[in-house]
Amino acid sequence: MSAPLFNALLELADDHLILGHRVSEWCGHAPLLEEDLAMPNMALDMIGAARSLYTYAGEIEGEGRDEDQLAYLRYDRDYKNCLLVERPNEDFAHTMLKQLYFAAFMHPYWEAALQSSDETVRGIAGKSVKEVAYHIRHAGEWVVRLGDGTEESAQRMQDAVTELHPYVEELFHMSADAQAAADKGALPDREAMRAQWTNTISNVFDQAKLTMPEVEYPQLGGRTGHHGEEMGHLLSDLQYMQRAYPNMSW
Amino acid sequence: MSAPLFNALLELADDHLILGHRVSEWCGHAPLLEEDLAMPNMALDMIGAARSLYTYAGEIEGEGRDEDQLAYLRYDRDYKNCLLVERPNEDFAHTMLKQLYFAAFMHPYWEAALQSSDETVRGIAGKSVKEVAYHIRHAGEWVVRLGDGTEESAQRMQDAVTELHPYVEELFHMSADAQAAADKGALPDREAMRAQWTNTISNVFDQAKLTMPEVEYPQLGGRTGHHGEEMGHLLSDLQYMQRAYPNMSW
Amino acid sequence: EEFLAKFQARIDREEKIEPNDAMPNGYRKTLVRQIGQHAHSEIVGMLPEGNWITRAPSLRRKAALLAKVQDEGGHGLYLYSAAETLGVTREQMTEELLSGKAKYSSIFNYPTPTWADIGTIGWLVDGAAIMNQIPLCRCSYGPYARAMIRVCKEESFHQRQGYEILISLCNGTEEQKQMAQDSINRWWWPSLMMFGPHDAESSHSEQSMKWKIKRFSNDELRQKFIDATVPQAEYLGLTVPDPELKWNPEKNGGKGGYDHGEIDWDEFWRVVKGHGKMNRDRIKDRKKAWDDGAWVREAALAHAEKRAARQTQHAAE
Amino acid sequence: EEFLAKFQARIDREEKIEPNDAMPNGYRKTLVRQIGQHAHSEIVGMLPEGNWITRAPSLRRKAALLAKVQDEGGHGLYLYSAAETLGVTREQMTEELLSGKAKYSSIFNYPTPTWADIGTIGWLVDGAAIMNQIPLCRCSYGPYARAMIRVCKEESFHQRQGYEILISLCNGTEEQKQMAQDSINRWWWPSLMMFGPHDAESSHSEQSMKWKIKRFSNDELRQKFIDATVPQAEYLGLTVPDPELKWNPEKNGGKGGYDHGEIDWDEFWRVVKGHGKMNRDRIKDRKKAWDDGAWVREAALAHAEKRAARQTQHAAE
Repeated sequence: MSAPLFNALLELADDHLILGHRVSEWCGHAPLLEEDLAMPNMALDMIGAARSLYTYAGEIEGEGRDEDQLAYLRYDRDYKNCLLVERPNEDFAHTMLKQLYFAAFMHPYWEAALQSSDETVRGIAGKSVKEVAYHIRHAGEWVVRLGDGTEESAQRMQDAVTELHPYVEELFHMSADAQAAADKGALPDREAMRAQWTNTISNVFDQAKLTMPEVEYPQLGGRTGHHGEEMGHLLSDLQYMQRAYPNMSW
Repeated sequence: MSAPLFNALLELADDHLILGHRVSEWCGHAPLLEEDLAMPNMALDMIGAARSLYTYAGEIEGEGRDEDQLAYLRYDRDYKNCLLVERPNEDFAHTMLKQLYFAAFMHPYWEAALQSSDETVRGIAGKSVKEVAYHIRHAGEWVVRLGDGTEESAQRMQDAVTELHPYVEELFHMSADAQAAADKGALPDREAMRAQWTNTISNVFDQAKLTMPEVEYPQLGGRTGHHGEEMGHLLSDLQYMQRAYPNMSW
Repeated sequence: EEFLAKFQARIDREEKIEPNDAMPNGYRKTLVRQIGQHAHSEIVGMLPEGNWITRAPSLRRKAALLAKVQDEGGHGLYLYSAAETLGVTREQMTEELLSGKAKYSSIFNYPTPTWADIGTIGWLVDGAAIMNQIPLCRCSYGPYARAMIRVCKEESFHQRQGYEILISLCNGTEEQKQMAQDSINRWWWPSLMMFGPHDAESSHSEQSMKWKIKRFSNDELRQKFIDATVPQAEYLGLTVPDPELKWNPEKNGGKGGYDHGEIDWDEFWRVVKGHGKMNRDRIKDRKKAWDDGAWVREAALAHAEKRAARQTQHAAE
Repeated sequence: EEFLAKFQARIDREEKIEPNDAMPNGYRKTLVRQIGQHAHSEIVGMLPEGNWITRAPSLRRKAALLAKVQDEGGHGLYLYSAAETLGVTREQMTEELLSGKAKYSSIFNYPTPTWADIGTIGWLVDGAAIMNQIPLCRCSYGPYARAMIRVCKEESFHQRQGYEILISLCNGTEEQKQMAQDSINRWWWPSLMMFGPHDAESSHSEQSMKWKIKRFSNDELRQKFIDATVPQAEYLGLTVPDPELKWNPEKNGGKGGYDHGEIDWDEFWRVVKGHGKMNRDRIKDRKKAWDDGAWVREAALAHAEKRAARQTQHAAE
């Protein structure tokens, strides 16, 4: 069991690290000061969850790797995050929609994880479920404002939907490791979140006057480390210190 | 003598590496296909000169460091390039002006270096002087086109002049190491290039209908490793492979 | 005349002046300028540290840095609100910042080339800020004083965090110690400049002291900062880059204090006038954020109007 | 009727058709489409490799990669020029690329996550391109044939360079070998897809063969590629990711050749239709370059007009 749970935890941890990284890129560059506070706040939640997940994954693995070794010292092809979270920020519409899509998935996921057979998972879920509810609220409000704002903002929001929607399916995708962890009751079944996700998003989209596109071919591959090209550049910044100054304490 | 010459060669090599890096960032993203050819061409010249200079610096140092160790395995504060070359590309106007400013300096510099007491320096100068003459021509023509093109292009060109002009003085600045190398006749005196530089630029500016600004406070510091913040991000990409996969041959 | 005297009497009694109170125009203007400048400093101050968020060397440090930069944004927000009580809007202030009319603390025009700078900024820059700001908690203008109480509490937490980063470096490898020493070499003098020109050269000081906007002179605060900081540097095993620095037992009325070398005032004025390494980049970054965000702010406004219109209509039906 | 027969007779005699010669509309259209698509492939092809220019692991490799990407731009330039001889402009072709109307080789919709991909692209992708292109050096349309001669010469240099990168990796550490193996795992099948659908499914093939625009069928070329490449993989010590790959001495009329597994045609069509990992990013990148460069192209035009006007005036004086 330990290898599948380790891998399934890495999937979750990488999602949080990479999305946290993307939101944090806005820090000091947000369109209004309130968002210069809200975005680091979401980033902090994401990084916080990533830390707990990496730490626990490291314990499960039992080879003495700590959160930083797991977060910083792997190669591009070893990261298991879904493709949605690594997409570049583009504009504020993309950023908020990405956050909403992810949070609308994680909220029912963490709620289900409150029933996990694994005590540590239950603990992480308990903390995260509240944070993610706020992300849905915050990002959802912006999607509504922008979708039903000016002509320009509506166009940008709809463009973001067109661009990001193909990455949604991967959220529900079960890797073999995720399946094994679900079979043991340690982590929830991702597929089971679909109804709630659709419900949350439809609700927001109704208010935002956005239409949900049909996706013929979803974009998959992140869970097996098949990332886009932007990922490598993200990693060269992320890993810089750990790579340039190996084996030091900070 | 060896330490000052080593350092003075690094100043030159770093200038070429970093400016080459900046031009190469355009590759595949140029405003027209002809420039998708011209910019890598200039980048190649710059990287080529950097390679010769690093290799020779490594020989002078005599500690077995090769071109790659010198190019890739130093920290931000150890790079000695002038600040001009590390400035972000911004737009095409900035990029061409930066190239022109640098080439207009290097052309008389390499010409003077043809008389160096050092045979290797003479060799590098002989090759570079021709390349740099082309850079002056190519970048100069663009500065003229943009300066005397549309209203928008003239404004962008003048903005580039305002932004980059404070970085020019450092080209003529003599570090103690550069001075020692000049005193021995190994490398030219940078200060001596001022008249020719001004002549080249005035010529271009006349045709481009640009005015040369007065600079009250020049920007210095690159020669002592005092770089701007963009430099660190440039290095995290530049060094990624050498840092992530140490001690390997490629 | 009489009004001014009465106002001064209130100040002298240590009464707080509140937004709706009558106040001399000069008092209002001084506060608007100072609070605005202070707010801008918090906002621009997000950039040099923000530069390291994506590259922080551990997740723990990354989280702490994110929280810190967020706090700075928060300080900006309280301070803009405090300034707004004096009848100026955040938009006006932002435009003055972007046009170069309003200033911000010059210290943020220095770059952060290394991770150690994140430690040093916390320790020295926030340390100097606290020295400047603690007296402001007793400032005569109520909203400013109250904002500063909250700010100071968070700043001292940041200062400890910064110092703790340096402790890690100084307990680390040779490269890490060098990184720390290099950082203090670059930040020491600019930190001392944060207290402003010598008292004799300081243009706004006297009236501000009288109005109890300011309570100590620049040189007094600078001396306090040096006396507090030098022992901390010693504890770290770092050298303060001032060869003239020397303990003088006579100083501070016999309690002792440090004599120090002269500040490079040419550099100080150069950076204040906009010619530091990062001045142009800082304003450009803020301007880009502001310009790129225009459509978002417009959309938020448009949406709020639509919503209000719908509610009115709904109520009328 | 008669014209078509005469034209076909010229083709059959292996005469080259030149720009000013009369030609059937279908011939012209086929060539415009094919040469345009080929030119676009060179231009879009700069992106996946360009992705590694700033991160190349040594200066020698960086220089070689720069030169290679530059060559690709050069190929694009000859090919656009060849297409222009058929009465279409580069601007028209570019707009068709950016609107999605014109295609480019699907292979460039795969990402380059690792440095090994730079080697693999040279070896497999350029290798497959050469297989496709060598017959084009004898294409019936003169300007295209001549452009291809130059292109093929450079491509085989690129192929050797790519293979050499993989030799370095395969002679290197365990990480490097894994990087190489992972790269061939990702690129093998897409490279086979570069030869297009099976002959039976290929819509344009028959007429193109008759007009000697095309000289071998997709499946013939694919087989040649496999037979040439598998031994190279073996020399590197890498495993071709096809469990059904097997030497068959009967194949190729008794000369022997490799049997291989079936290509995943669903994936092929998915990527062709725009749903590969990088399709949207590629077009977005090119569109950004084009849009951001509009002011430069306008300025160049405006300047040229000013200059021409000045010369006319000068001549008149």
